[in-house]
Amino acid sequence: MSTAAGQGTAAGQGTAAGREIEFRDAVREAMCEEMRRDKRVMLIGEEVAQYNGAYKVSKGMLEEFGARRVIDTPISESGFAGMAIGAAMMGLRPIVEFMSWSFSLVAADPILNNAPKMLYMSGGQFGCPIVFRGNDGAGGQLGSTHSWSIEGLFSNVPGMKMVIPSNPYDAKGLMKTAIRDDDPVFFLESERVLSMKGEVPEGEYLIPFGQARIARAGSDCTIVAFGRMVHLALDAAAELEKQGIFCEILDMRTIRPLDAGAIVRSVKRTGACVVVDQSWSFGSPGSEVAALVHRECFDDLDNYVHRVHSADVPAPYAQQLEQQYLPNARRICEAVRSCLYRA
Amino acid sequence: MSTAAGQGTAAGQGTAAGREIEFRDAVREAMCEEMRRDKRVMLIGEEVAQYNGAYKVSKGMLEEFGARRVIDTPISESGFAGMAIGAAMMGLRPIVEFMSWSFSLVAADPILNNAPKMLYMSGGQFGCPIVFRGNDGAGGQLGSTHSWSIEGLFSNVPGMKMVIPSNPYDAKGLMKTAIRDDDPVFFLESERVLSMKGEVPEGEYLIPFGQARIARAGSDCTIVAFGRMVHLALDAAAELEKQGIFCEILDMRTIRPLDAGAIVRSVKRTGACVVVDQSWSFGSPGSEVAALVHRECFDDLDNYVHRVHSADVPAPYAQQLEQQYLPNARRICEAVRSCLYRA
Amino acid sequence: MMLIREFELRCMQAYQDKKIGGFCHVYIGQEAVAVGTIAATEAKDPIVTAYRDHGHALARGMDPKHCMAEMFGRIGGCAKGKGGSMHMFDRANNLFGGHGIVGAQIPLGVGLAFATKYEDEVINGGKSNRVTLAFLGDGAMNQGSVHEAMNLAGLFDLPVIIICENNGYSMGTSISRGTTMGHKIVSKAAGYGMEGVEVDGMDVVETYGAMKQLVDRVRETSRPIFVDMKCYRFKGHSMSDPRKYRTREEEEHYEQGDPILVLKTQLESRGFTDDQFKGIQRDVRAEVRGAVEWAEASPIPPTSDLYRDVYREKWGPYTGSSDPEMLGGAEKPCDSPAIDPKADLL
Amino acid sequence: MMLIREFELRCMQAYQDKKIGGFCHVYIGQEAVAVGTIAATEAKDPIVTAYRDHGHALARGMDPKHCMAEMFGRIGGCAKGKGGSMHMFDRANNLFGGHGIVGAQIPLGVGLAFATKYEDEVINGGKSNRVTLAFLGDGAMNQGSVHEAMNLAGLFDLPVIIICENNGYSMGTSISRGTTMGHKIVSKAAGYGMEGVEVDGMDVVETYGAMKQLVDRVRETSRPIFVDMKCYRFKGHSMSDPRKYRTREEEEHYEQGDPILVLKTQLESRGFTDDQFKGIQRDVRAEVRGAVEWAEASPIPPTSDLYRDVYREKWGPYTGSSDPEMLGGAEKPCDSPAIDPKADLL
Ligand SMILES: Cc1ncc(C[n+]2csc(CCOP(=O)(O)OP(=O)(O)O)c2C)c(N)n1
Ligand SMILES: Cc1ncc(C[n+]2csc(CCOP(=O)(O)OP(=O)(O)O)c2C)c(N)n1
Ligand SMILES: [Mg+2]
Ligand SMILES: [Mg+2]
Repeated sequence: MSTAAGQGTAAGQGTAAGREIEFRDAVREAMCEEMRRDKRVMLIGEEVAQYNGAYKVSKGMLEEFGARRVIDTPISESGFAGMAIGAAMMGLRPIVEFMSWSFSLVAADPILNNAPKMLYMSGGQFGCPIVFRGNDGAGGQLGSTHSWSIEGLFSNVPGMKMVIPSNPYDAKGLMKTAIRDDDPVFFLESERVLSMKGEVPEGEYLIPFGQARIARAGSDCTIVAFGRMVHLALDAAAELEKQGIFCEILDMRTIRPLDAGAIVRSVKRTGACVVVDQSWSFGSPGSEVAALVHRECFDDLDNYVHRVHSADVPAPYAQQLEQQYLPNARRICEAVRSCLYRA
Repeated sequence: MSTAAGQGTAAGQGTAAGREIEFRDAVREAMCEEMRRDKRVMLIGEEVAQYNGAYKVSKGMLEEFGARRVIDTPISESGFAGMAIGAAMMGLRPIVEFMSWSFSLVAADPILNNAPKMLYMSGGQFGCPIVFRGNDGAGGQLGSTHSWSIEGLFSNVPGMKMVIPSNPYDAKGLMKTAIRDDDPVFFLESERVLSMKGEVPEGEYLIPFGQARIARAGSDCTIVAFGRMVHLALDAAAELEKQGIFCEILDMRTIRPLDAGAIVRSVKRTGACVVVDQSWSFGSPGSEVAALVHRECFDDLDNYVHRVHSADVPAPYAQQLEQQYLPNARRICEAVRSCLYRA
Repeated sequence: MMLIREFELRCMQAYQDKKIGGFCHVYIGQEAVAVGTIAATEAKDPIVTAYRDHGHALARGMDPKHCMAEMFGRIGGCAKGKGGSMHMFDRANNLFGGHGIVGAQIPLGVGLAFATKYEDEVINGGKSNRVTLAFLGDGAMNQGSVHEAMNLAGLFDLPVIIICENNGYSMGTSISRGTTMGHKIVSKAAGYGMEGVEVDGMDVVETYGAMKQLVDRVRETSRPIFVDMKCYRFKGHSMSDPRKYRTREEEEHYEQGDPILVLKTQLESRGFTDDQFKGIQRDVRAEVRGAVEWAEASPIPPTSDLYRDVYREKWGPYTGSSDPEMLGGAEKPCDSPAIDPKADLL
Repeated sequence: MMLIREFELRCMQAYQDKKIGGFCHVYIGQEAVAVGTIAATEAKDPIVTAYRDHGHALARGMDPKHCMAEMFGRIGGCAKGKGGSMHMFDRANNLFGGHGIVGAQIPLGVGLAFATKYEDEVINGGKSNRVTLAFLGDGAMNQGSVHEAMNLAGLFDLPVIIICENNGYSMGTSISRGTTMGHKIVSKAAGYGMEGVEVDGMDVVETYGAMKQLVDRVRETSRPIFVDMKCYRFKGHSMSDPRKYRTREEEEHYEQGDPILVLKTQLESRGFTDDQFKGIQRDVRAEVRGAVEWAEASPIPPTSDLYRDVYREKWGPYTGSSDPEMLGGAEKPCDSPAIDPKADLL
């Protein structure tokens, strides 16, 4: 496994200079830069063109690239995902927007049975350079059909890569890597961070897959976090610092490949580990991290890996129930203190 | 959690008396008994009626129950699964056969977004008493689209129960429980055990969910196994016994609910644990078991939980590659020896 | 219709006031569809629809209190605050939910019809003879599961009427941009051997008249029917839609055909007065204001409710279902009912 | 056609001998379809089909050696033994696979057509003008994704011909039992504004003639077309099917119309002799025997191959793609190609 480290200037942590843009702008910028660079890249999905995207991620792209490359579709996820996979087999490099990953279940067969397996089934003849992207995780009282943290379900499947950026800087660099990648990439954006601002250089940069970022250095406990959970972890760490507990936070950036080396190195130093994963607990990235740390840091731990997940129930609509349902900083603090026997 | 134990006379282990029937016959017997008992129960799926089922599980059922209750469908998994869910909301108790769970991906939305959430979303008004059943796991050189171990993917989702019987006796008792259950049940049959014979009483018996069966008692290492993997574990245990290693094998029977109590009690006794799960490793029932044992048996283990899974690649067609791909007794032996530092 | 209109206006206001969360799709402009179609059914006839569901819920007889409380996320909501705007369920009124995944309710609706037919043929030998209405939007016509379900309905001769509320737009996509044969979507039903009927859904009298005939026919023949119900939504797709994809002129054109005004005019020729109209207006205002107040007073669901209704039975960490306030203890869903093979369905 | 027939007979034998594993669906009886349709295309035209794919692979020019070796699970197989009978891929011949999930190949095929059109319009500005053929069975017509894809093809004016190989059965389900309007499935295409054509797929001359026209037309207009290709499969659905769902009389009726015999008769009127026929028969026998021998001699894939072709790039535990023997090093899939925005597609 490659070394961790990652970008020194963590976005969202306010270094002095530099341009600040929203997460959605960062994703768009990556797409636009790549579309300028490579005509094979195109964007397709519901409302991505004329409507500028349901969440305005693709705002203005129709204007720049025209209707041949920024393409509105009907509500036929299975049809247009499959169509884009066929186009990728031919050599195009489609970006497919799911308005929400919650709507990708109707397209589960093409995205799980075709895209990640085409190269293998064809004995290496037909690859599938495609990016599927969209909102992931609970938005805000959207109810149980619309609040999927799809990483809990889909990360089980080999043949694809899975990206879950936590901030604008990473979103741009990871999206550019995703578009250039020759394999299918599932790119998970959280509706709740789309409007978050952060420093993003105008120039070109790529962030490699499989390299976690140390979002905060610390010595007492490693917090492994994915996507938006990084921010909850940062809040919890700030709170814990007041109590003299110093957490190291790993922003994993990608779930497949998972930067196991970074996790192990950090846990070997801190001797404690909490994982924060917004998906349901059973058979999730969180359980994989726990199993990994258990295996690789067997003699380094003073306590078991504590896990913070969404409650093991369908997502409720009512605001107070939803807050109870989702991971939050308080629950992370509790987990860290319990893990350090300081509860 | 409830106590484990389970049926003393483990099927497939040849006690003297009793009728021996095939796994497929046991499933059919359970369905027929329940259909005789309750008119709301019906069977629907591709080729289940006139063709007697693609794997002859429903042989003769059309004859006994007629075309109103044993219903052939077109190849419209999403349509007929959704239809059956609607019927269940009305109060019917449909059994839906997927010719293979591999074909359930085209129906992922109804089975994951509707069935397990209907009760919750409706605030307790509309339940969904339905059984989805079919072949699960690699059949034999069926290639990567047809070889899903769907438990790796679907066990993440709350609101449903998941059953994975290893032998005819359990298949009958668990199927009857599944049909009477008021919640959606995913019932996973392995094509490779369908023809396996075992002792099955003619009379009525139910096997409760969430109670593992001790398929073999032992003192050195606990092997946690699901479905067909139990047989590979038994083979491995027989081999290991020759080397003086005595394994305890837990046949979990259900994945949701998972009999955590049985696992913990056994591991606390043996001090070692190997989990055998035919699905891909990442975020699977296997990782959940590892995380569970890590948490609950933190001070009881001399080594980490060793895991045996299918290789983290799409399923290959070629026979030798497929054998390499799947878990087998040799790999289980290696895992146990390694876990006991006797590799 | 006036109740729905008033209810939806108050929803928009409450949404702006952040009393309603999540997505909220109002029904303003399409009132004649829910009212005209559901009036043509009997109370026993099952209904299922999409996320734009307040109108159907009210037309089916749900108390506006429970509907509003659901959106406020209160325990008094029809789904105890667990469903929200998009998921209105009402067992007592045979409303099998609003559903958020586009198209998903059509297989469910076909399944309801399957169950009522099965009940008649297998369980009680009689003819309870129920007809199911399953609503979807024009954009939903492009979901594959809808087509699978139409084929099943045709194949099994199921007593279901699939009603496409064709308001011409799927979010910002006009039907001609998203749907082939958008000018004549009944042609899609023809591929399933299903009768297709076009109805003016802006005229409640015509809608009722046409639907009454169709419902009666389906009750008789048990053959599915597809209805292209022409209508228009006056507001945005959801609360955050600036409607840039259509012109103000187009909107004004349709606003002239406001179904409430159309009915008013029709009634006026039969002696209906402006005072009577204003009287109704006053009544519905009072009723909806009352609903808002009731909803606001309804308690927030207790934390323990998070873990209820996941499974019917008491099992694992789950404690079974709490009693929905709305159902007033009329039944305890957590009790596993004794099996009576002759039992009627819901 | 005779090559395919002979090839399939040897497959059945090899399957009985357990040299072929998994599922195996032979094409006997339908040869005229693959041959007649594919003959009407140019080599550059992409093709995609379902799991009953040996006929298409051979008609498209795949060497029978590689096709047989694939089924034997050998490294010399077209997919290096990773795909098997249901998954014949041949990049050099623009065959984009047989596909095992019913209906799944139709969105893919529409995507191939999308890409060729995009290539012409966006990438190279020219008109490479390729027409895609996407095959499916009559049973597959009931998969929703097929309908979504037809709508997309119609909406985007894609140069694709969707060919329904209507052999009357989906496993044991006759078309009338599974498909509404089974007697006239072109009516389904009409719902997508798509021209529908019925062709006798038991007559290779008619098939070729009709298809040539259609392919030329689509090349011109870039409008999708749907073909109801009437045919019959002489053998069971797969190798384990006793065919109890149809009568021997029915089978005999269709066997009289064996496409090979039909062509033979047609040719005889033009002077084709029995000796010539036997000569061809001898040739194909020798060729297929040679293919079997070659396949048997081809090595079993090395264990290391299990972990290859999972990802293109070298990453994690994966070592990239091995060189497919079949492609003879003509290209190295594991090399990430340098980006040339003007590059032609496959
Ligand atoms: C499978 C799926 N894809 C996308 C969405 C997002 N979405 C919600 S409503 C909608 C438009 C539906 O339009 P239509 O069916 O015409 O109904 P209307 O809103 O006009 O009532 C879309 C795209 C969804 N909920 N489900
Ligand atoms: C989604 C899905 N459901 C079920 C199957 C199992 N299955 C394989 S072939 C087949 C019948 C297909 O019939 P048809 O489309 O007419 O093709 P034919 O076999 O006649 O060539 C079925 C049900 C599958 N492979 N995929
Ligand atoms: Mg609409
Ligand atoms: Mg067929």
